[in-house]
Amino acid sequence: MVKIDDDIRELRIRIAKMASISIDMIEKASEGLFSRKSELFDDVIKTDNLVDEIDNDIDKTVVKICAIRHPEAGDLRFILSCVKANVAIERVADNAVNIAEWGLKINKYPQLKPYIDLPKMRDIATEMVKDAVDSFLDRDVDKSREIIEKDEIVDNLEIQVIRELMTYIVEDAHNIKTALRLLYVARAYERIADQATNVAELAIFTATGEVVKHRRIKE
Amino acid sequence: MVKIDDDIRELRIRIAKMASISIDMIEKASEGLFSRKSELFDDVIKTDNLVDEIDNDIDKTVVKICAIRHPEAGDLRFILSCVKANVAIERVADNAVNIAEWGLKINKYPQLKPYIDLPKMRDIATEMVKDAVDSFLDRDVDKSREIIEKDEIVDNLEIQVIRELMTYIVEDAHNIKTALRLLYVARAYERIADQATNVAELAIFTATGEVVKHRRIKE
Amino acid sequence: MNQVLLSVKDLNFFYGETQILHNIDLDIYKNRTTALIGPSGCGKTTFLRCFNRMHDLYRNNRYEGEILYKGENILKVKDLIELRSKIGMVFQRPTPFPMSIFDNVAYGLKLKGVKDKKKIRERVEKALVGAALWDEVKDKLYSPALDLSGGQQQRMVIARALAVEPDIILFDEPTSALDPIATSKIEELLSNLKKITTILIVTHNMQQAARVSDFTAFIYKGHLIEFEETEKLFTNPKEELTERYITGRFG
Amino acid sequence: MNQVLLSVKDLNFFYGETQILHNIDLDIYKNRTTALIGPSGCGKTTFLRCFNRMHDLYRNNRYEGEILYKGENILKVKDLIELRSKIGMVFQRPTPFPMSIFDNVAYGLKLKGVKDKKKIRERVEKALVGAALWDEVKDKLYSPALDLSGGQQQRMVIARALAVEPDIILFDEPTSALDPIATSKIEELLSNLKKITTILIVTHNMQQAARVSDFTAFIYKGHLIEFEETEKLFTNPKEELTERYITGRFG
Amino acid sequence: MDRVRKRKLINKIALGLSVFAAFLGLFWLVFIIVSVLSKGFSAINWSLFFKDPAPPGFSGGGLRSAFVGQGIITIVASLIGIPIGIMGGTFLAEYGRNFKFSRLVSDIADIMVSLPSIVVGTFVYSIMVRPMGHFSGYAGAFALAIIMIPTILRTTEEMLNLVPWELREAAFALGAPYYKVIKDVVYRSAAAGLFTGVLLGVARVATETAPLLFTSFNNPFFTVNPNQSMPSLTVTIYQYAMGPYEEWHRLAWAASFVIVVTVLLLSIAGRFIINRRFSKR
Amino acid sequence: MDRLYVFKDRLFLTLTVLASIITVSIVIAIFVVLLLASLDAIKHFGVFHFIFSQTWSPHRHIFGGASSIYGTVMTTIIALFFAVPTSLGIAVFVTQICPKSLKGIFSYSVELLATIPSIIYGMWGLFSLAPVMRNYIEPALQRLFLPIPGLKVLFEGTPLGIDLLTSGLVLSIMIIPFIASIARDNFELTPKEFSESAYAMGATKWEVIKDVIMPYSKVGLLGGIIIATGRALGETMAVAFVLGNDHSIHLSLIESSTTIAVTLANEFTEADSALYVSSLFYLAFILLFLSFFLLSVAKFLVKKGVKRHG
Ligand SMILES: Nc1ncnc2c1ncn2[C@@H]1O[C@H](COP(=O)(O)OP(=O)(O)OP(=O)(O)O)[C@@H](O)[C@H]1O
Ligand SMILES: Nc1ncnc2c1ncn2[C@@H]1O[C@H](COP(=O)(O)OP(=O)(O)OP(=O)(O)O)[C@@H](O)[C@H]1O
Ligand SMILES: [Mg+2]
Ligand SMILES: [Mg+2]
Ligand SMILES: O=P([O-])([O-])[O-]
Repeated sequence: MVKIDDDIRELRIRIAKMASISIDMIEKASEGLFSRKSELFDDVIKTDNLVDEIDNDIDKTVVKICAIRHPEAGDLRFILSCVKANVAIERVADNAVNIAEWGLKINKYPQLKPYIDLPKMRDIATEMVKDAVDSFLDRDVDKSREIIEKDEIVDNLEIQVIRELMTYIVEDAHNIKTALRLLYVARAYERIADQATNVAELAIFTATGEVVKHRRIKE
Repeated sequence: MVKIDDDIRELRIRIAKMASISIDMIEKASEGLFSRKSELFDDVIKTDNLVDEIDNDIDKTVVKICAIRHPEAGDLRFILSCVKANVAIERVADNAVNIAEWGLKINKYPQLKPYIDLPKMRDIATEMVKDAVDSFLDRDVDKSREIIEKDEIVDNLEIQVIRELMTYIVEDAHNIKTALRLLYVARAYERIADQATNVAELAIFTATGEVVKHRRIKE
Repeated sequence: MNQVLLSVKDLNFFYGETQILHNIDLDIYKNRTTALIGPSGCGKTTFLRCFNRMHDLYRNNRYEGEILYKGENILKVKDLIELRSKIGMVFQRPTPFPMSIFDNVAYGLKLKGVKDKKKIRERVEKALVGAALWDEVKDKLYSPALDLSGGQQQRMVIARALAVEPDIILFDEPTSALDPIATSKIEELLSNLKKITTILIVTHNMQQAARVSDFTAFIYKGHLIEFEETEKLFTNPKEELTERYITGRFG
Repeated sequence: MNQVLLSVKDLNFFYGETQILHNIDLDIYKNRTTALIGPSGCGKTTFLRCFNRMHDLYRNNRYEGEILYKGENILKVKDLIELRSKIGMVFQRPTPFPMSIFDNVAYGLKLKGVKDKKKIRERVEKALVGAALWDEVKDKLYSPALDLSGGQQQRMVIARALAVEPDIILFDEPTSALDPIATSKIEELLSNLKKITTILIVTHNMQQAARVSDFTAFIYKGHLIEFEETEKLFTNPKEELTERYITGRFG
Repeated sequence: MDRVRKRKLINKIALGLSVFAAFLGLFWLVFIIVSVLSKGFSAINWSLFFKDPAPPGFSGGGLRSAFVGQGIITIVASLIGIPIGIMGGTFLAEYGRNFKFSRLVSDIADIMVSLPSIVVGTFVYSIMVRPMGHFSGYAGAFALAIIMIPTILRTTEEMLNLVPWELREAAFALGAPYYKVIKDVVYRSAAAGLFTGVLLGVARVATETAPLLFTSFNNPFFTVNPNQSMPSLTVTIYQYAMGPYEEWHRLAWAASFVIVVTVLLLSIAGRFIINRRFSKR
Repeated sequence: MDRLYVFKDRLFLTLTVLASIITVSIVIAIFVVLLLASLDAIKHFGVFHFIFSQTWSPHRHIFGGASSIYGTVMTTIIALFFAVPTSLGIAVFVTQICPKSLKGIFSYSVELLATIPSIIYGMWGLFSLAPVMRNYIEPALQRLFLPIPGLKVLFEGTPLGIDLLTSGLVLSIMIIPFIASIARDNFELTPKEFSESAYAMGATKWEVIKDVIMPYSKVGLLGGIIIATGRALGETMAVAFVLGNDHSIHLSLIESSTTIAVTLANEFTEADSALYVSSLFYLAFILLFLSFFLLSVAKFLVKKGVKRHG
C-alpha cells in the first residue's frame, strides 16, 4: 500500500543478496586456501565486481528513497543504517578478496602447517556475518547482542594464530613469506568478524534507535 | 535564511573537528613511536572517546536532518556522504589508536631500525586525510582526484616497509615481535590513506552526484 | 524504451500582450508520468492547458510554436471537440456533473455518439475499475455523483476521463483540494494509471511530483529550466536553479 | 531547564453528547514551541480551543478536568476577557480587522483600557518588530490592514496577539492558507518567537511540526498517544501508532 | 463526423436564441427608458418642484406637495424601519445564531420581503386608518416601514454572515465583549454592504404605490403634518395617469422622469459601493 | 470596567431581540387582522363559493372572487410564459456568450429593469405599449391564430390593448430581470472547473450549458422562478393600468379582466358597505395566503439547493 514499503523491500533484497554473495566469497576463498584449490580464487576476485555493483545500487536506492519518499522514524533509521551496513558488507567482500589474493601466493608454496585455527575463524566469522545481516533485516535485538559477544572469540583466535605463526618463523626464517601471508589472512577474518559486529550494532540501532557503545579497540 | 543551512553548518563543523582530532591523533601516535615518547600514546587512546562522541553526534544529526528537514539534491548527497565520511574518519582515528597501542609495545624494546619509510607514510597519509576532508567540505573535485592518485604511493611504501622488515626478521628471528608490530603500524598508515581516499571519493559524489569507480583491491 | 507521444517545440504563449511561456521544448513519453513543478505563477497551469487548447475558451490568448501529436500540430487543429476527446483533463477540485455516477462516467461516450447500451455499460465499468472506484460505487451507480466524498468524486472524474480511452490525461493539482488520505489514494491510482495511459501532472507539492512521476519538468518564470528523469532531478539536478528550488532555497 | 507554564490534567471535552477529547495529560513548557499533530478530525483544534475557552462561544460544550495555569484552573475561570488577554490566538486564515494596521495591533491594548497614546505606540511598534513586519509597514501604519498581502496579514495578526504580551499564543494551522514563500516566513518567525513567548501550534503538516517545534504531541481519536521532544518523536517514537502515523502508514 | 456536425448545429441554434433573448430584454429597457425620458423630460420645469397642483383641468401648477409628502413619508418610514431592520438582522446573525427562533424570524422575513405590498396596505388600513377615522401620513410611513424592515433585516443578516466567523473569534480571542466585536469588527467589515442594503431598502419603498393608496391616500393641498392624509409622488402619478386630463398626464410623466432618474442614480451609487468593496477583498 | 462591558452587552442584546420580535409580530398581525376583517365575508359566502363565484356585484351585495382570482392566475401564467425562456436566454448570453467587456453593462442593464418602479411600468404599459398592442401586435396575432381551431378561443374579441395579454407582457418584463439575475447568479455559481471539464471532454458550449450549468443551478432557478411568480401574483400598479378592471371571466387573452390586487386598488377606498369591505379583505387574505404558500415552497427549495452545493 505504502510506496516506501516497495523501496524498502528493494533495499532489503539487495542487502541480503550482497551478504550472501560476500559469504560465498569468504567460503570459496577459504576453501581455496584450506584445500589448496587455487582455481577458486579467480572466481572470488571476479565476483567482487558484482558486489561493487550492488554496493552502488544500494547507495543509489538510499539517495532515491530519501529524495523521493522522505522516510521517518523506523524507516529512516533502517535506511540510514543500510548505508553503513553496505559499507560493512562491502568490506567483508573486500576481505574475502584479500584472502583469495593471499591464497594465490600461499598456495604456490608447500603448506606451512595444518590449518586448525584459521578454519575455526572462518566458521565463526562467516556465521557472524550471516547472522548479523539476518538480524539487521529482522531487527532482532537479542540475536545482535549475541553476535557482538562472539567477536572476542575471533579476536582471541587471531592472537593464537599469530603466536603459532611466530614459532614457525622463529623455527625457520624461510617460512617468513608464507607465514606473513597467513597472518594477513587471519587479520582478514578478524576484520570480517568486526564488520559483522558493526552490522549487528546497526540492527540494534534500527530496531530501537539506541546507539550501542562503540566497541573498544582491541589489541 | 534556510533552516537546513544551520544544520548543515553544524554537520560541517563536526566533520571538520573530528578530522582535525583524528589527524592530531595520528601525529601524536606517530611522534610517540618515532621519537619513542610513550607518554604520548595514552593521550591518543583517551582522545578516541571524544572521536566516538562526535561520531555519534554526526549520526544523530544526520538522522535528525533527514527526519526534520527532508534534504534534497546536493544537500541530500552531502548529508548521506557525511554518514560514510564519518565512518571513514572514525576508522582513521581507530588506526591512530592502533598505532599508539602497537607503539606502546614497540617502545618497550630497543629500536629495531631507523624509521625512514614509516614517517613518509605518516606524512602522506596525514596530508591525504587533511586534504580529503577539506575537499569534501569544499566539494573540490580536482583536489579529490589528486588525493585518490596518492593512495598508490602509500601502498608502495607499505610494500617497501614489509620487505625491509622481512630482512630484519630473516637476519635475526628475535626481531620478529617488534618487526610484526611495525608491520601492523605500516598497515595502519595504509588503511588511513585508504580512508582518506574514501572521503575523497565522497567529495566527488557530493559535488557531482557521480560515483567514482571502486578502486580495485590492492595486493 | 521511452516512446515519444507528444512533442512540444518552441512553444510560446501569450495572455494578450504578456508572454507567459517562453520557448518551451519538451517531449512527453508514452505510458510515463511527467510532472510539472515550479513556483506559484510560473506558468505550469498555463502550459498544461495548451495541450487541450483550453485557452481557446477565452479571448486574447495566443499560441506560437507547436505541440506535435501524431504528426499534427495541436495548436493548429481545427476540430477541438475531436482533440479534446483524445486528451482528458482532471482539475484541482473534483468536478462531478450534476447527474448520476453512471451518467457522469458515460458522458464522454455519449458525446462521442456511442449508442450501444451494453458497450457503454462495459466501458463505464472498465473505467471505474481503472480508477479504483468500482468496488465502492458498484451498488449505487445511479445515485447522484454529488453524494460521493471528495476523494471518490475525484476518482470518478478520473474514471470519466478514462472512459473515452484518451491518449493522455492532464492533471492540474488533482489532490490539492483533498485530505491526506484521499490524496494518497489518488497518488496510488496515478502510479497504476500509467499502465493504461500517459499522464501529465501539475503539482505544487514537490514531494508529490517525486513520488508519482517518471519525468519532471521544472518551470520558472515561463521558461523550462530542466527536464529530467524524476530520480535524477531530485538527487542530482543539472541546473543551479533547479537545485535551489528543490532544496527550498527560493525567494 | 524546561519550565512548565500550563499543565493539562485529565482533560475531557464534549460537544453535546459526543466526547471529543479523552483524558489528556500534557505539560506546556515555557518559551518552547509545542506542536499538535494527528489525523484530520482527531481533535487538535478542539484541544487548542480549550486553552482560551473558545468553546464557550457555543452552546452545549462541556469541559472536564483541568488546565492549570498559575495555580488556577483555566476551565473554571470566570473572567474570560481577562483570560483571553493572556492567551493569544492566531487562526488558519488571516483575520485582519477592518481598520488600519495600527488600530489592529493596538486593538487588544485598547480593550484592556490602555489609554496612554505614547505607550500604545511603543507597544505597537514592539509587537510589529517582534512579528518581523515593522520594516514592511512602518511607512503605512495608518492604511487599511486589508491592503496587506496574505502573509503580511498573518504576521500582523501575530503582532496583534503579541501586543498584549500574552503568556502563550495558540496557532491553529497558521500557514495552511498561505503560499509557500509566506509560509516559510511565518515558520521562521515562529522559531524566533519562542524567545519572547510560548507557542502551542496545530499543524496538518507533519514536516512543519518537525521544523518549528521543540515538543510534539500526537493525538489520535481524541487521545494523546505520545508527547515527546520533537526530534525524538520523529526519529524514534515510543508508540507503534505514532510511528505508523509519521511514516505515512495510516488509513 | 456527421454527428459532430449535428451537435455543432444545435449549438449554434441554441446560442442564437439566447442572444435574441438578451437583445429582447435590452429592447424593453430601451423602450421604457426612452418613453419615460422623452415624455417626461419635456414636462420638467421649475414650477414642477415649487408649485402645488393646479385644480383639475387647469394647466400650470406642479407637484411640490407630492415631493414634500413623499419625502416626509419616506423619512418617517426609514426612522422606523432602518433601526428595527438592522437590529433584527444583527440578532439573527449574531446573538440568535443558535436559536431556532432566529431561523424562524429569518424565514419569515424572507417571505415577508415578497408579500404583496397592497396586502400590507389593507393591513395598515385596518389597524390605523379605520380606528383613527382618517388617512394619514403616519399610516403610509408605517406601511412602508413594514415593507422595508424585512428587506433591511435580511440584507443585514446576509451581510453580517458574509463576515468570516474567524474574524469574530479573533476578536473574542483578544478578550473583546460581544457588543464590541459586533461594533468594531462585524459592522465595520460589513459597512459597505449594510449601507447598500439600507439604500436599496429605502429606494424600494420610496417607489411603492399600492400600500399608500389607502393609508396616506392623497391630498391636493400642501401639508407637512403627517397626521392627515398626505400626497405622495407615486399615488399622484397613479391618479393623474388614470385621470382624463392631458395636463395631468404631462405631470405624471414628469414625476416618473424624476423617480426614474433618482432610482437610476441610487442604484448606480449602490453598485459603485459594492464594486469598491468587492474589488478590495 | 468589565462590569460595564457586561451591562452594555446585555443592553445591545435586548435591543436586537426586541427588533426580531417586532418583525415576527407584524407578520402574525397581518394574518390575524386580515382574517378577522374578512370574517364577515367568510361567514356570508363561505370558502368554496367565494372562490368559484364570478358574480361581483356591489349593488346586489353579492361578492364572488373567481374573476379576480382567474385574472391573477392568468396574468401570472402569461408573464411566466414570456419571462422564463427570455430570462434564461439572457442569463446564458450574459454568462456564456457575451465578451467580458460587455458583460457588466449588459447584466446591469437588465438589473435596471428591476429598479424601475412598478407604477412606471403601468404608465408605460398604458401609454406606450397598449397602443402598439392594439394597433399592430394583437391584430397580427389574430390573423395568425384565429384560423387555428384550438387556439381560436384564446384570441377572440376586439383588440383594445387593455387586456390579459398586455398585462401579462408588462408583468413579464417586470419579472424578467428578477429571474434573469437569479439565473445569472446561479450560472455563475457553477464553478469554472465544472464547465471547463465538460469542455475538456469535447462538449460544445450548448452541451455544457444544458448538461452541466443548467442542472447544476436548477434548484436555485426553480426557487427564483417561484419567487418571481409570487411577485407577479401580488403586483398591483403595473397591471392596474392595462387590465381593464372587468369582473368577468373570458378565455380570450385579448379581453379585459382584473386581479385581486387591482380590485383592491380600485375599489378599497370606494367600498361603501361593511360586507363589501370585508369581501375585499377576504380577497386580500386569499392573496396573502397564496403568496405566502408559494414563497414558503420557494424558500424550501432554495434551502435544499444551497445544501446541495455546500
Ligand atoms: N487569464 C489570465 N490573464 C492574464 N494573465 C494570467 C491569466 N491566467 C494566469 N495569468 C498569469 O500567468 C502566469 C502563470 O499562471 P499559471 O496559472 O499558469 O501559473 P501556475 O504555475 O499554474 O501557478 P500556480 O502554481 O499558482 O497554479 C501568472 O503570472 C498569472 O498571473
Ligand atoms: N461544533 C462541533 N460540534 C460537534 N462536533 C464537532 C464540532 N466541531 C468539531 N467536531 C468534531 O470533533 C472532532 C474533532 O474536530 P477538530 O476540529 O478538533 O479536529 P482537528 O483535529 O482539528 O481536525 P482538522 O485537522 O481537520 O482541523 C471531529 O470529529 C469533528 O467532527
Ligand atoms: Mg588498500
Ligand atoms: Mg483543526
Ligand atoms: O577496512 P578496515 O580498515 O576496517 O580493515
